[in-house]
This record gives sequence, structure tokens and C-alpha cells, in this order.
Amino acid sequence: MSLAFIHISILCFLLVTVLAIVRMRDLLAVVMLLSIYSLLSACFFVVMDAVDVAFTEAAVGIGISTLLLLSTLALTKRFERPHRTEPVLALFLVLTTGALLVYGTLQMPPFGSASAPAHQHVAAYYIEQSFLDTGIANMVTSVLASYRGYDTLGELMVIFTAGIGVLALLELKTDTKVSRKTEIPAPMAAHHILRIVSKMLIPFILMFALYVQFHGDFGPGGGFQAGVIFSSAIVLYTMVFGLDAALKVISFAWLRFFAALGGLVFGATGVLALVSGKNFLDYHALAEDPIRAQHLGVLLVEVGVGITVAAVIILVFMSFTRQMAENGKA
Amino acid sequence: MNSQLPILLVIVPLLAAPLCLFIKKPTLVWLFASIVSVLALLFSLIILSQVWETGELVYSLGGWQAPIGIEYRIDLLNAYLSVIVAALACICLLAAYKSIGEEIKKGKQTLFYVTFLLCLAGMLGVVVTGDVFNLFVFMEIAALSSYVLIAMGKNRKALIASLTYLLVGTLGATFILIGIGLVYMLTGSLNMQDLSVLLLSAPQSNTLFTAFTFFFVGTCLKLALFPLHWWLPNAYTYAPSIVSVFLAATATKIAIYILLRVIFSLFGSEFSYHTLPLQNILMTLGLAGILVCSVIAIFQQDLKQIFAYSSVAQVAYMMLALGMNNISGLMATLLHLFNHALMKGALFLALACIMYRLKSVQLSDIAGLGWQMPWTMAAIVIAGFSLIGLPLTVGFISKWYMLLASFENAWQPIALVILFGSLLAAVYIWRIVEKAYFSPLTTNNQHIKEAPLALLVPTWLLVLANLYFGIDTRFSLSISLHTAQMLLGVAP
Amino acid sequence: MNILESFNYWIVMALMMCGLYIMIAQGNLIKKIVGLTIFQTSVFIFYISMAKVTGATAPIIKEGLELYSNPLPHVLILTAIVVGISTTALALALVIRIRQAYGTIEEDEIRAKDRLE
Amino acid sequence: MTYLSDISSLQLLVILPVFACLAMACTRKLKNACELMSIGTGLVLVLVTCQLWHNFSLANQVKVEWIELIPGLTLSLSLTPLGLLFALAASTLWLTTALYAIGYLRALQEHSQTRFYQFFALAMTAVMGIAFADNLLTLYVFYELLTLTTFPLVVHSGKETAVRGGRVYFAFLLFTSVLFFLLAIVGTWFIGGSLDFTPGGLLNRPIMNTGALSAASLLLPLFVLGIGKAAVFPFYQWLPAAMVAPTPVSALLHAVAVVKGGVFTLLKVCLYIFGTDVLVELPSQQFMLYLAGFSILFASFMALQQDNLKKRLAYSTISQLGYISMGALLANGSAILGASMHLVVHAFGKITLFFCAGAILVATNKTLISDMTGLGRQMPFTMVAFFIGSLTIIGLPPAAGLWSKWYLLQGAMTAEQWLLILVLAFSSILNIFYLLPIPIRAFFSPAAAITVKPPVNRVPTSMVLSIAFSSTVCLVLFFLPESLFQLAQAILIRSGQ
Repeated sequence: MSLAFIHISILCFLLVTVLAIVRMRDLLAVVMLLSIYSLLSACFFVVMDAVDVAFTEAAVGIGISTLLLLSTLALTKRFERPHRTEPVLALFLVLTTGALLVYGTLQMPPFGSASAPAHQHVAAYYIEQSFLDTGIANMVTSVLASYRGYDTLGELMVIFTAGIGVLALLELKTDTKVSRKTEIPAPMAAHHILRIVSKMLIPFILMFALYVQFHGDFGPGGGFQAGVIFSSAIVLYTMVFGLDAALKVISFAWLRFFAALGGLVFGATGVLALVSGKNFLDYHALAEDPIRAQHLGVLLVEVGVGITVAAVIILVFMSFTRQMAENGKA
Repeated sequence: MNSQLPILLVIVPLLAAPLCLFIKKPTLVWLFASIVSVLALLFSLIILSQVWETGELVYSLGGWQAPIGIEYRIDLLNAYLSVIVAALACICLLAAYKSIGEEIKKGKQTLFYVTFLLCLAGMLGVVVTGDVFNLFVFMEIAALSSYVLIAMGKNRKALIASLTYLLVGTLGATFILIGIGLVYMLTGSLNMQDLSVLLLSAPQSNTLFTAFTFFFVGTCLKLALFPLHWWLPNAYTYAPSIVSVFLAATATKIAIYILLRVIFSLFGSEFSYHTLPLQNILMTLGLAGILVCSVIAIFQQDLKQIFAYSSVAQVAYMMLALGMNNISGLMATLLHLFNHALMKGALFLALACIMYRLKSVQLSDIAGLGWQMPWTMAAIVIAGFSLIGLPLTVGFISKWYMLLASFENAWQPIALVILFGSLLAAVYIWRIVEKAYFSPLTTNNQHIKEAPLALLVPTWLLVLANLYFGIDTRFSLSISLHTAQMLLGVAP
Repeated sequence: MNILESFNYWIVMALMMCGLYIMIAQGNLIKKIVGLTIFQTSVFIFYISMAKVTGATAPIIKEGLELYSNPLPHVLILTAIVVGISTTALALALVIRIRQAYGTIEEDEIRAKDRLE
Repeated sequence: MTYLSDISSLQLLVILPVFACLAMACTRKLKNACELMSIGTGLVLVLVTCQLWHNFSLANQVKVEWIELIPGLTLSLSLTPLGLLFALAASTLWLTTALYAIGYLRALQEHSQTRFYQFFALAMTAVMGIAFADNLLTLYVFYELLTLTTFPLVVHSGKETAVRGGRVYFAFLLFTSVLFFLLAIVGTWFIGGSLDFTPGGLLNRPIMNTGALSAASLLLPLFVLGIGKAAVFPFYQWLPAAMVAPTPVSALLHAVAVVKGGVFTLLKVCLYIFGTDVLVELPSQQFMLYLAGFSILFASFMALQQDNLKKRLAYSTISQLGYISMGALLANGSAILGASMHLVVHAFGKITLFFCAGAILVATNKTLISDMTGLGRQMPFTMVAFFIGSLTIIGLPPAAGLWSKWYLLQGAMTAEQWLLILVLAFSSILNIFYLLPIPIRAFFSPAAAITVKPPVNRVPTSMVLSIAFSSTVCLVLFFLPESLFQLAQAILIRSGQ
């Protein structure tokens, strides 16, 4: 019951946060609350045994989306203009939808019951067989990368699309290369402590990223989380030392290249199976011993995911920062 | 090789997209993309013929048997849709060379083609997959890429349109996601084939009802069924011309396909039509949509707006026919999927021609162009006739089946409304014709020349298709008949 | 009858509805996007709570454990989160462009400017 | 003597004008090319039709299927006496009008003549298609085609008035055909399970079996209103509106091709879709008859008030069409006979009148009847022709109108429609009032001596020739109507009377 108590209270916290967001006019505060919301939901996921999801939510919700929102705020304005009309229609729509959902819950399989149909059919197979099939302890990884690997390819392509989209939308009006020392805002570069600490931190972050990348088989983690962590290192570097310095480390052209590369690595893994007469993404084509084959396949795929995710996130962040540079110039 | 076709159909464009980034010159990228789309069309045609001969194809990805893994399960409906999408993509890319070269600046053209291929891959992925969650993922690929494509429009309104579309589209997708969740909760499976069996045996529960409703509302948001259509007109209007062509011809069709799957494959027509009042809902919304949107279209000044609203009206037609819940009605829907793609493709391509020469598609600006750009305007006229539903065009065939369906249900008044709707279409086509042919040539249109062949050829390909498939209807009729029988579970 | 059985879901529904409300009702584009994020996240929460089996542990094979929570929804949500963040990134990029084009990110002001044209 | 098999000549009649149109497009550079071509086409059409007539016999079925649009719905042509009758009249008059048009267009220096001739030819395709359509769908296709091809001719001048007139023309015809005609066709398909024109009536058996009389009697009004080209009462405005067109167009299309296409369709529907046995059973038949009667009287009264000659002729056309529709709806032997004869006779009479109107316009730029007093002295020939035409329309000897009206009256009597008999009689008197005064005042007006002016320019020979031809035919058909009569008889035999 204590566990139940914990997760109920988390849910209540979530509700409070959201209600606060509804009322709040200060967008900065809204963003902060949103990251708190993500943090809480991450905790909730942990309570619900979804460690991988929690990990990802933490990385994405608290890290990336907050970062992006903040930089957008920096480019737009902080306070929302209060509007007079109370939207009755919206309220009505929302309430009807809610009512519908609640109506739906009335005959749902009870929460947490092991006998619910959701846990019988396919899930049961995964729990019993996945280790024997793939030799991967972390079922989430095995399902993600092997059983439903194709979904992951799709997911990767979604990120890729987003990256391309951001690139297409936020291009420079002046097509000259970004190398204007003064305009690029790197105010933190002045703080010695920050510089030293971040310089010390970055290698560890990168190492941790690699650990997460390759440890996915045994514990929570995997290509996506690793990619996010990896990118966070670069992001930190950019924030502290400014865009120019970061661009010296890795240029847009390279980022584009890597973004494409990751997807292609994933694709190539699948096509490898194709050329050897097996179905797309059938890792058994990679080696005789099925377990090793699965391991190898998952490894390759995860690497692909990691590369693209890292590249795209850096790409998006940098294009946002570059816009700041534009505004600073303007 | 042949056994791999289903997956090749999707991954060829999907993986071609990142490859484009390694090509320097936009022209080469265009060439590459066109080749890819032609390949896709080829695959889809072969698949269609295979399905026609041997029945549905099954392809389990990763070698994992469904429902453990994801599978592609292609029956006539999937194949039919994939052909439509791939064919339109080919035509669009053919026309893109000139039009995009004109409307999008050099630096971005490569990105455009990448996004276009992603959009194509996403749509094909949606069409062929046999797994609901996989469907969601690929739907998102298609959706995200189409937001980007729309936002590439010159006018700043394109940005707003794109964002609105993004919000609505994501809302719809999330609704569908909720639906998927509920369905999974009830059955523990994500495979459509599996679900269709399990859901039939599943007890009638609120949850089932809620699940259906979320699927339905989500798809209706995406297919712009009448009251949920507000995002569509601007999206089509301010997008680059080619994008308007592609989306107008395919995007809503994909959503309709999803709806068909949900109604007939997942929940079964028995549940949808008899347990739920789906029939009345579709009929009411359909009728309202036809009348309201046709009337709105009449009062537009921007040609793209006119045809965008007419698209909403045409979607309403399909929903109306779907609401008839008989073979002829379903056939009409399926026929119109194809026919409407042809009409709207031709019309928006013609607009692309005008855009290329005039840099505008305002009704007031095309005065007297009938004699300056004879071929383009003739294309608009013929495709317009098809939209009205005059005989010997594809429009007539689908109209005919809609009328038949309403007679079979003894709903003659509705038949009257359908015909009245096509008269409204006649009115807005007529405004264009009169402007183009019977109003004096404005001074700044004096020097306007006919559009380049690179644009005219694809336009007229579609126009001729409008006539050809209106006269020789064996292809579309036989396929839609068999598909309808399959969906309704009637023995052929 | 355990109150948790539905209470859990009801809060999730409430979260969803708040997100939806923010998205529909609020005029500020960033706020809308925040609403969208909340809406999606609450759907994730819904999925994850669906996967929970009382007394089970995280779906990572260990000796001596046989009751695991359902891994499949976790996988789906991993994917969904990624899709979500991609959408958000794209939306924010659009917002930035809109701000540059219109000088505002308030819906009604933008509409007013469009009407002026 | 046959050079072509009937099948091929049937198709030739429909296809040839299209080729003529294309050929004109190719040779638009050459001077007079398209005049020659249209004359040539006209000649060929007439010859081929005559040949068809010559070796026509009820025994042999001439039928050709082109393509199956929808399972059970084919585009197909076949030769029926009624169709042959219509085709004969149409092709002859088309040739005459083509001749007339040359003179007319040249005299008035009309612009873009090539386009004119092209659409003129295409319209002929549509007419032939209507004449030989083997089922309702084919007929509908050509019916719409006729609307589309004649529209450019109506708005030929491109002036604001022309465009407005054209709008009314197109709107009415499209509106009726799409909203009612198509609906009726679907209904027929639904009840009858086919759309083929079957002797004795397609709906005859299903209705007699299932007793779906009420449904069928709903169909009849749909057909009568839907066939807007027949200009039955509520939907007649398009015909006066179409008078903005050049006179040859008004002459051929709005005295012959389009309107006759309409009533022809109505006849076809009554004979071969409903069948006379069913038609008389229908509750709605009576209403439709009265509607026709009303439009006869109404149009006659309207005609009386018109001062513009072409407008007056247009309204007279409407009332005459009423006769034919009435005959078709009466659905007994002599009524059908009268209707089908009137189809031809009225065509010749009315075209003569229009030709004269055009001649007057060319010669004196006069369009108003009030200005035409004393015109007889300047252009006696034209006025004599006009007189003959008027006699034909009214139905007085020595003009052929007598026969058709006689049979119509007889039909009305056999059906014991006393009210309609009164209508017929009264409207004939009205005809006298609105037609005869024109030639009479032209010749015998005392005031005329003062207002005599020399014609602005002389009437071209081609126009004179065609006027002479059409008016003589009116007389000839009076003195030896056998051939016409036999063909009309054949219709009855074919439709199982």
C-alpha cells in the first residue's frame, strides 16, 4: 500500500503542477514547471517499473525540451499577454472528452492486475521467451531493438525528419558562415569556475554516454538515451564557450552527415539481412549463432540510433542558438 | 526478390531520404528522388498485380512472426492505396523540377526533396503496415514531413498554417495513440489481423466504445471531416504548389484509409454500424460538409482556397458514401479515393502552372488567361467537369455509385443533395471559366506565355487519366468492387 | 474494491484534459505547445500505468524473479516520447520563424495582422 | 447501292464532325478552308443519312456497342425510325445552315470564324449521338455534350450581354440535366435494372409485375423537368436568353438541334422507357399534360408581347415544343405520329423564319418587328418565305404544319382530353396573331410607302439559297407527305402499337 501511496501522491503533485501551468502567465515559470512535471512523471515511471522510460523522460523532458523551450523564449518574449475571453467552447470540448475517457475507464481491466488481457497475449511471450530468443536481459531493449526494431527505425526517421525540418526552417538569412566572434552570445565564457568545471565534466559525460550506449543490453539505457547524453556534453560546451568554439569542434555539414549516417547504419543493418535472403532487419543473417547474431544486430542498431539522435539534437540546438546570433546582429 | 517487395516499397524511399544529403547538386537530388519514386510506383504496381492474382501478401519484419513482431499484410485495399500514393508522388516529382526550382531557393531544394521522400515513405508505410503502432509511427513521419513541406511556402501565412496543422495533426495522432492504448488494454495485441479477431470476441464494454471514439475522432481530425476541417484550407493554400498537389491528392486519402481499417478491419462493421450510430454521424457530417464547404468555396477569391474547400467537400462526399453502409456506397468511397486524387491532382497542378507564370493564383489575376495559357486553362476546365461529375469523366463514375447507394437505402432526398452539391461545384468552376475566358485581358497579363512543358506534361497526364478512367473503368471498378466485398465480408 | 483501480486512471485523464485545455484555449503559441507536451506526456503516463503489474519488478531478467511488469508499453512509449520531442522541436522552430515574420506569438494578434493584408 | 455498311455509316455520322473539327483546327491558316470543310461534312452527312434511310427496314437490327462504362451500362448506338427521322431533319438543315452561315458570317465580318465552325461541327456530333443513342446513358452523354458544345456558340460575340445570356443558357440546361435528368436516369436504372431503349417500354414489365406505379409516376415529372432542352414550362428561360447568339446558331440550334434534341429525348423516354401502356396508367401523366398545355399557352402569350423578332420566334418555339411534348405524353398512336411529324415540320418552318430574321438583320440591321412595316417592298422574297414559314407553324394549308397538327388533335381526341383540344385550337389562333401580322404589315401597310429605305447591303446568295430551300421543303411536305408519314408509321410499329 505504501507504494500505492507514493504513486498516488506523485500523481497529485503532477495535477497541481499542471493546474499551476494553466494559470501561469510567466512563460519562463511555465517552462520551469513543465520540467518539474517531466521530473515527476519520470519518478512515476520509476515507481511503475518503467526504468528505461523514466531514463528517457528525464533526459528528454527535463533536458532537451526545457532547453529548446528556453532558447525559444530567449528568441520570443517572456510574458504571455492576458486575454479577456473565457473560452467556453474549449472548456466544453475538453469536458466532453474527459467524460468520455472516464466513461471508458469504468469497465477497464483493474489497475495492476496480472490477469488483465494486456499482460497475457504478446507480453507474456516476451517475458518468457525474449531472453531465450535474444540473450538480452533487458526485455525493453530486446523488444525495442529486435522484436519491434522496425518501429525504432521509424522513430529514428521521425527524429531525422525533425532535424531536417528545423534545418529547413531556421536557415540563416545571410548565407555567410557563422564566424562573428562578437555576436555569438557566450556570456558564461567569462566565468572561470564554470569553464574549468565544465571542461572537467565533459569527458565524464561522454564516457557515461558510451557506457549507456553499450550497457543497454543488461540495464536501462540504449542508443537513444546515450545519444541524448552525448549531445548534452556538446550542448554544455556550446553554452559555455559559445557557438563558434562549438562549430570548430563540429560543423553543421558534419552534423547533417552524422544525422543521415545513423539512419543509414540502421537501414544497412536491415538491408544486410535482405541481401542474404532473410527478411528486413532479421539479425539472424549476421551470424550463425542466433544469440550472437541478435546481440550484434541490436548493437549496430543502437549505435545507429545513438549517432542520429546525438547529431539531430545538437543540430537543433545549434540552429536555435544561431538564430539568437542573428537576432543579436539585427 | 519478389517476396521482399512489400518492404522495398517502403524502405527504398525511406533510406533514399538520408542518402540525398550526400548529393551536392539539387538537380541530381531531384533526379535521384524521381528515380526512387518511379521505383516505388513500380513496386506498388507489381504488388497490386500479385495481390490481385494470389490474394494478400504477408511479410513479417525481423523474421518475427506476428503478433510477436511487426508484419506487413497487404490486401487489395493496401495495394490500391499504395498505387495511388506512389503514382501521385511520381507526377509531383516530375513537375517539381520547374515548379520547385521557381518557388524554393537553391539552398533549400535538397532539403525539400529529402522531406518529400520522407513524406512519401511515411504514407506508404502507413498504407502497407499491419500493425497499429507501426501505423502510428509512420503516420508521424508523414505528418512531420508534411508540416515542414507546408512551412516552405513563400507567404508568411504558410508558417501559421503549418503550425496549426501541426497542432491539430499531433492532437489527432495522440487521440489515435489513446485509441491504440485502449485497444491494447483490451486485447493485449497490436497486430491488426489479431485485433480483428480478438475485438470481435471481446465483450461489449465502455472501453471498447471509448477506444472506437478516439480512433474515429483522431482520424476525422486528420481527414478534415467537416467541423474539424478548419486547418486544411490554409495548409493547402500557402504551401508550395507541388506540395499542395501532393497533399491534396494523397494526405486525406491516407486518413480515410485508416478510418476504413478502423471501421471494417479492427472493430468490424457490425459493431461500427449497429452498436454505434456511425451511420447517422457520417450522414449528417457528410451532408453538412458537402453543402457548407461547397458554398464557402464559391465565395473564395484565391483559386487554391477554392479547391481546398472543394477538397473538404469531396471528403465529405466520401464520408457520406461510407455512411450508406452498403456495397455501392463503399465502392463509391473507394472509387472516389482514386478519382478525387486524379481530379485534385490535375487541378492543383494546373494552378502550379499558373503560379509559375503569374506568381499568383488570385481569381482577379487570371482575367483573360484562357487565350494566353490555353492548355493550362483547358486542363482546369476538363478537371473541373470531372469534379462536377459530367459523364465520360471519373467524377461521373463515383457520383453514379453514390446515387445508386442512396437509392438502395431508399434515400432519394440524399441523392438530390449529392447532385445539388455537384451543381455548387459547377458554380465555382464556372466563376473561374468565365474569368479566364470572358473577361478582358489585363495589361500585365499581355506578355504571359503558356506554362513550360515540364509542368504541362504532368498536368495533362492527370487530365487524360481523368478522361481515360472515366471511360475505361475496368481497373478502378473491379478493384473497388472486390475491396468493398472484402471489407464488408460479402462473398464475391 | 481497490480505489486505485480507477483513481489512478482518473488523475491521468485529468492531466490529459488540462493539457488539452491549455492547447485549445490559450492564445500564446508557446503555451499551446506546452499544452501539447503535457497532453502527450499524460498519455505516456496512461500507457505506463497500464503496464504495471502489482508486486512485479522492472522487466529486466534476474534470477529468482518471475513476475515482471509488461515491457511492451514501455517500448511503445519510448518511441512515442521520441516522436513527441521531435514534434515539439519542429513546433518551436516554427514559432521562432513566426515571431520573426509577425513580431508576435499571440494567436489573435497574428490573425489581426493577417486580416490587415 | 451501298458503299458503307449500315453499322459503319452509323458510326461515321457521329464521328465525322469531330474529325471535321480537328481538320479545321489544323487548317486554320488556309482561307475558306473551314467553310468548304463544313459544307463538305454537311453533304456527306446528308448522303449517309439518306443512304441509311434508303436501305432502312424494320427487319434488320443495326446496333453497335462502343464500350462498357459501368457493368450493364454501355455507350452504344442503334438505328431506330425515330432517330432516323430526327437525323434526316438535322443533317439536312445542318447543311442548309452551314451554307447560310457562310454568307451571314462574311456579311457581318464575325470574328474567329474558325472556332465558330469547329463548335458548329461538334454540336452536330452531339445531335447525331442523341439521334442514334441506344440507351439512356449514351443519350445523356451526348445530351450534355450538346450543352457544352453549343455554349461557346451562344457566347460567340463575347460581349457582356452574350456572356450573361450564355450564363442563363448554361445554368438552366446544366441545372435541369444534372439535378433531375440524372436522378431520373438512376431511378430508372434502379427500377428497371437497365437503361436500354426497349420497344414497348423498359419499365413496362417491372412495373406491371411489382406495381411500382407510384415510383414510376415520380420518375415522369423528373424526366419532363429534367429534359430542360424541351423547354417545358418552368425551365424555358434559357431559350430566349440564347437568342444573343448569331442567327445561324439560333436557327439551327434553337429551332432545330438543341430543342428538338430535347423533345426527341422526351419522345424516346415516353416510348421506350415508360412505354405507352404504362404511361397512360401513371397518375402524374395528367399533370404533365396540363403542364405542357400551360406552357403552350403561356409561351404564345409571351410571344405576342415581344417586339424583338428573334425573341418572338423563340417564344413561339417554346409553345411549339409544348405541342410535341404533349403529343409524346398523350402516348397514343396518332398523338405520337403527330408529335414525330411536327418534330420535322416545325424544324423546317421555324428555321425558315429564323433565316428570314437573319436576312433582315444583314440587309437592314433591323431586329424589332415594329421597324419592319413595309419591308415587303424592299425584300419581297424574304417576306414571302417568312409567310410560308408562318403558315407552317400555324398549321394552315398549303404548308405541312397542317398534317402534324391534325394528328395531334386526333390524338387528343382519342385520349378524350377535351381541355387540351381547346388549348391546341386556341394556341393556333394565337399563332396567327403573333406570326401573320409581320408579313402582312410588311406588304400591305399604307404607312410603308413613307418609310421606304434602300437596304443597307444585299443579302448574300448563299443565304437566299438556303431560305429558298427550307421554305420549299415546307410546301413539298404538304403536298407529298407520304415518305415522312411512312417513317412516322414505322416508329409506331417499332414501339409495338
